[in-house]
Amino acid sequence: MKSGIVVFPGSNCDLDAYHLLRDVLNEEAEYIRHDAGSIGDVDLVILPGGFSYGDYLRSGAIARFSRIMPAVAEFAASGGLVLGICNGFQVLTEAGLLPGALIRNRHLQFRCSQVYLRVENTATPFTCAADRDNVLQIPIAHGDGSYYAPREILKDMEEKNQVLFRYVNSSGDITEEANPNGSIGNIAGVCNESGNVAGLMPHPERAGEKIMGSEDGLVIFRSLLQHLGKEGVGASV
Amino acid sequence: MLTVKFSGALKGENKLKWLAKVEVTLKKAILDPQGAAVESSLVTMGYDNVQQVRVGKYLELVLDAADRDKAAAQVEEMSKRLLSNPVIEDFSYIIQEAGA
Amino acid sequence: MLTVKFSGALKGENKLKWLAKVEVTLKKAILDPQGAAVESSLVTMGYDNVQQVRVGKYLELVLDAADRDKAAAQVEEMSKRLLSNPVIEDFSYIIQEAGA
Amino acid sequence: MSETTWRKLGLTDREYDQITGQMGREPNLVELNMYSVMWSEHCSYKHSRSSLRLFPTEGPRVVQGPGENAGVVDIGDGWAAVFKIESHNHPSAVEPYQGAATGVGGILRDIFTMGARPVAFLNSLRFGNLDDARVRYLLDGVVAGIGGYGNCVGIPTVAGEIYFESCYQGNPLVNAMCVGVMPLKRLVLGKASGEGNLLLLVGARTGRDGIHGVTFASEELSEASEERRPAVQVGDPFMGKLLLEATLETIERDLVTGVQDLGGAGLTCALTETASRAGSGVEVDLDQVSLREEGMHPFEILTSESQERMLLIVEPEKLESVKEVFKRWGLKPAVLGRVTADGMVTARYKGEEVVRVPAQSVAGGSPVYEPEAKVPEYYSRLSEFDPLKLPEPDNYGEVLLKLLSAPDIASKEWVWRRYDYMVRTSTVQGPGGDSAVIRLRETGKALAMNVDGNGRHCYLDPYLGGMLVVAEATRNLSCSGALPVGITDCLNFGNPEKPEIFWQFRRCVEGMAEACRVLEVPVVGGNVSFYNEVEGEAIYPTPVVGAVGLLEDYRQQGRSYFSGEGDVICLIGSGELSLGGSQYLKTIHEKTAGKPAGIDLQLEKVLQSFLRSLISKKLINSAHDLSDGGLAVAVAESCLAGNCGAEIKLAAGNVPVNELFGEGPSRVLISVPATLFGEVESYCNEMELPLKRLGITGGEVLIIRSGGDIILKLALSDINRAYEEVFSCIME
Ligand SMILES: Nc1ncnc2c1ncn2[C@@H]1O[C@H](COP(=O)(O)OP(=O)(O)O)[C@@H](O)[C@H]1O
Ligand SMILES: [Mg+2]
Repeated sequence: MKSGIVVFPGSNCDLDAYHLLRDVLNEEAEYIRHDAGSIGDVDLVILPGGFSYGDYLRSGAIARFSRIMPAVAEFAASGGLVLGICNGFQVLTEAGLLPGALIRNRHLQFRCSQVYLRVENTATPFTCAADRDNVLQIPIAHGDGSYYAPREILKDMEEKNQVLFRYVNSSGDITEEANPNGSIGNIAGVCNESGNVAGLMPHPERAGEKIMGSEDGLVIFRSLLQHLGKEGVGASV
Repeated sequence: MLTVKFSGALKGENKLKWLAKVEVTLKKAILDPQGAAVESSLVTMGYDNVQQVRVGKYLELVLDAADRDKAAAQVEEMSKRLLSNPVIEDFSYIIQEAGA
Repeated sequence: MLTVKFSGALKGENKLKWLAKVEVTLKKAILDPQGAAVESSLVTMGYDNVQQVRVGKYLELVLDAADRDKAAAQVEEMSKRLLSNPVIEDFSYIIQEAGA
Repeated sequence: MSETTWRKLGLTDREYDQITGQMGREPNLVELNMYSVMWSEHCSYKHSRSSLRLFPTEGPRVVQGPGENAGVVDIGDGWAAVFKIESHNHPSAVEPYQGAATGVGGILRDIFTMGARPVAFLNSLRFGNLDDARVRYLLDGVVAGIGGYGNCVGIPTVAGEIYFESCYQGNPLVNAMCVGVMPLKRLVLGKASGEGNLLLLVGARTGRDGIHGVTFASEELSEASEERRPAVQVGDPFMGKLLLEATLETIERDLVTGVQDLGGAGLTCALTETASRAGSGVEVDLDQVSLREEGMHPFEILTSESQERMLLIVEPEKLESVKEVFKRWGLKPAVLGRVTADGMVTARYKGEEVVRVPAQSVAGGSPVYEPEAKVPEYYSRLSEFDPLKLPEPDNYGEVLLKLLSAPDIASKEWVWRRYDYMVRTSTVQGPGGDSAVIRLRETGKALAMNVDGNGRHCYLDPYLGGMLVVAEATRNLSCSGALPVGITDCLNFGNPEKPEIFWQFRRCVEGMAEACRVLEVPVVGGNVSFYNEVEGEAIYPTPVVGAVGLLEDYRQQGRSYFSGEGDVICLIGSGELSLGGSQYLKTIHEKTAGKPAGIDLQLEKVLQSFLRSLISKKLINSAHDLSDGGLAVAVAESCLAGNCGAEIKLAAGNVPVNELFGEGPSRVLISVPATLFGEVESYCNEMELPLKRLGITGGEVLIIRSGGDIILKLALSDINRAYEEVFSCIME
């Protein structure tokens, strides 16, 4: 699997994604500059976490007008796999590639901690290696992570199985206390209708080694590998 | 803590509801990194006739007060004490009738 | 990226400077935790006659345009594209003359 | 020039005479302003310089000691650790968010200026009592500001400390530390060398903010401080991140000769210091400085403390390549001028020469004062106090719960969960342990780090307090298995022109220096913050030590908590204990008095090296330093973090309150797998270190016996509640 990690001015988890892919998973990865005109020959585009443009105005609002974004949209439209993590998720919602928006955490504070996630749909390229009953422990680190979508859209998303992850407690129950930021329906991650673009606030790339506290984040990358393996790596290009 | 109670003044019959709109902006001499980022984004988006972008806060609130002057005095005080930090920010406000 | 250039329209002699003031607020249907926090602080400080506090953004910018309508059209467009996110926010603005 | 002019600028008549002497003429107003900021306490260290000379600053690993932007220590494999701590107390007192944020931004620049990649932030904070709404506002703002900057630039904030005492009510302390790493050969210094080389200014535009910020930092806080508000600056972490990446790229590609960040005293400091370090001169054109405001006077341009700016010294052939790197990061350097050989800083403005001053004189010519020192009246009075005369408490469990829920001791998770402590995926031990541990991917080693300070001890006995703080900071590293390789210090004191304050300062430094010598840890940099007073009332003398240690293998860091049933719990080290100046005395009796326990530095040294070898030989499961709250708190903390109970027994015949809550240095609680206990015990005997077997881990309660009687029994869940919940309850 060859990944392209988009680096916006102010991205800061680009290194973490790169490290996980190259050093932990032994997969190919390269950086793509925000002002590049095209994304080149990759199987997966990652929009990493961080504070693109300082998160000024709204998180992701300025980055979504970067020169690379039309190419990302085109890649997505042609079925390419796009994963937005944290700030990357915010950029994807701002760009309209994913539904909804991420607003200020309900408690108004930045929050860095381990959380638990339940995989809600195991039929996507991002989750196909997961077990529906598995509870994943993955950290969050964000100030604007409260997921919101208008009621009609939410209904539509539920019908189309677009909710990928929800915040749960360690036994897998959706509870108020397990919701770290006030997200509607405890939503932690979603995908688009066709399932090839996904975003989540937690950081799977920080949960890839035991010494970091959890390896549960690997499931997302293993899913992608499995999915691509089925189709044949790079077959779509 | 000694707190100033305003409710007393409102117990009378002529208590009215006012809508205050408060704008809080960074003082002119102070760096506004958000404004600068928005400005340069607007320029790259093609709006290169835009200058001097400043980003501040906008607050709306409803309060009970016997008359506009009383409402304004309270909004002024709240703006100084809580809604802005006079060290780095200026504020301005308008008061409108919000109905009973 | 194809960008819309506005500067062309300004090359004429009647180019003027306009000051736009834009208010961006969370849609009414969306919970505003910042507003709630400010409200509860105000109440603890003794201002218990205050309700419905909402916190939004206030932006100021100066732009060149041949006339007020052209300025307004551009501010409208910038607000929709960048300054607000229509999924969660509303905006409103006024345009004033800012001198030459 | 009239005397009111220089006096207003904070210069004494004698200092003005020295200036004219060194210049050979009277300065003009712009030049006088430059002297005023550079000869301020903050920049010139005029009251502290002679004392700082006491610190040992050399050692086999030291590559760069004090004198540069940050200290540099060799950590093997061709790599170096770079670190420094700095205060931002006064700005944080008037604008907590921005004050703290710009403090973080400032220390960050000191690290990457040297060519190092910043890998961690730490901070040390002091506030007044939390029952005051203003204090809560300050704490909340400072924490948000530290997170706001650090999170945005993507460097984890991994450790810190916070204490609350009424002496910090109006004058909080905000000390920020940054640690970076780099290949040794990449080291760049803040020197303007090479005649004809170009001076480039890059980063944020220059505004009127922070003019005379350093003089603000060099005076006591008062009503008038409010009017100094422009001295508060707004940080721009996004710009900080761009500058960081672009600057490191130019250094990696060997495009720059020298780098200097702009901090206190702005361009004036950067120009005069880089020239004076290199023994050169510089010539600049102020019209090239990109300004944020119109109509700025040359003295304003030269003394503005606008954040996020860097000065680079570049060979002319490399100019285009440097510009190209910055351009890719969205930045545009301005060529201000060039390096000369005449030793002068010359500045032109609108075609006219407005400054021509000797660089050495402005940057290093200030007088050095040997202030008078006098033992304060309180000293002997307080040290006579005997805490053991107080009645023995009748419920030790209640006392422990009270201590655990005292804001000084209680869990600070409410604070550190607001910091991204995981970004860069190298934090193998985050906040909450004895020290934080950051792995180095490139070498497989790790750096352990922490900050420590204890104002109460230093107030009661500054010499002893100074030794204790160095001992504790390094002991914490050793508890993680790391070898201390260097420290940086921030000396927070009152007004040094008062003999009692200077006595505190001098004695603290002497104590710290002595401990550094015996423990063989060099001081490689630091900062002095004087005038921490509000209306004549000084803070406790508060030296803060940031310590950095080296672990040969990142997978081998020691843990500070119990991790299994049936381990033997022991106390190793000194038996000297005291309730003087203890947390017990403060929290339970609201008293700060008595004599803290003394320290045997030789024993401390043996203890620390013993600990490191226990950990590297994998003989123990945990090691936790005994500090505030003594043995009882240390045991409770070890239980909580590992969610594992314990049963321990105190020797009969001792005073339980002293055994449980008394504090003393050189004491560490360890837990040893039962099968290894014999080995540890004989090893300990061999090293002639006292070892006391206390009990055993396991269960879900903490039980403490004295002789045969249970004197304390608490469920872990109750301990946990006391420890975890207080902070969020107070703050929300
Ligand atoms: N307490 C101290 N201990 C050791 N070195 C110190 C101390 N205070 C200041 N220094 C050293 O003096 C020099 C000047 O400090 P400072 O003006 O704070 O540097 P900068 O302007 O880069 O922040 C630095 O090299 C610093 O390390
Ligand atoms: Mg510096």
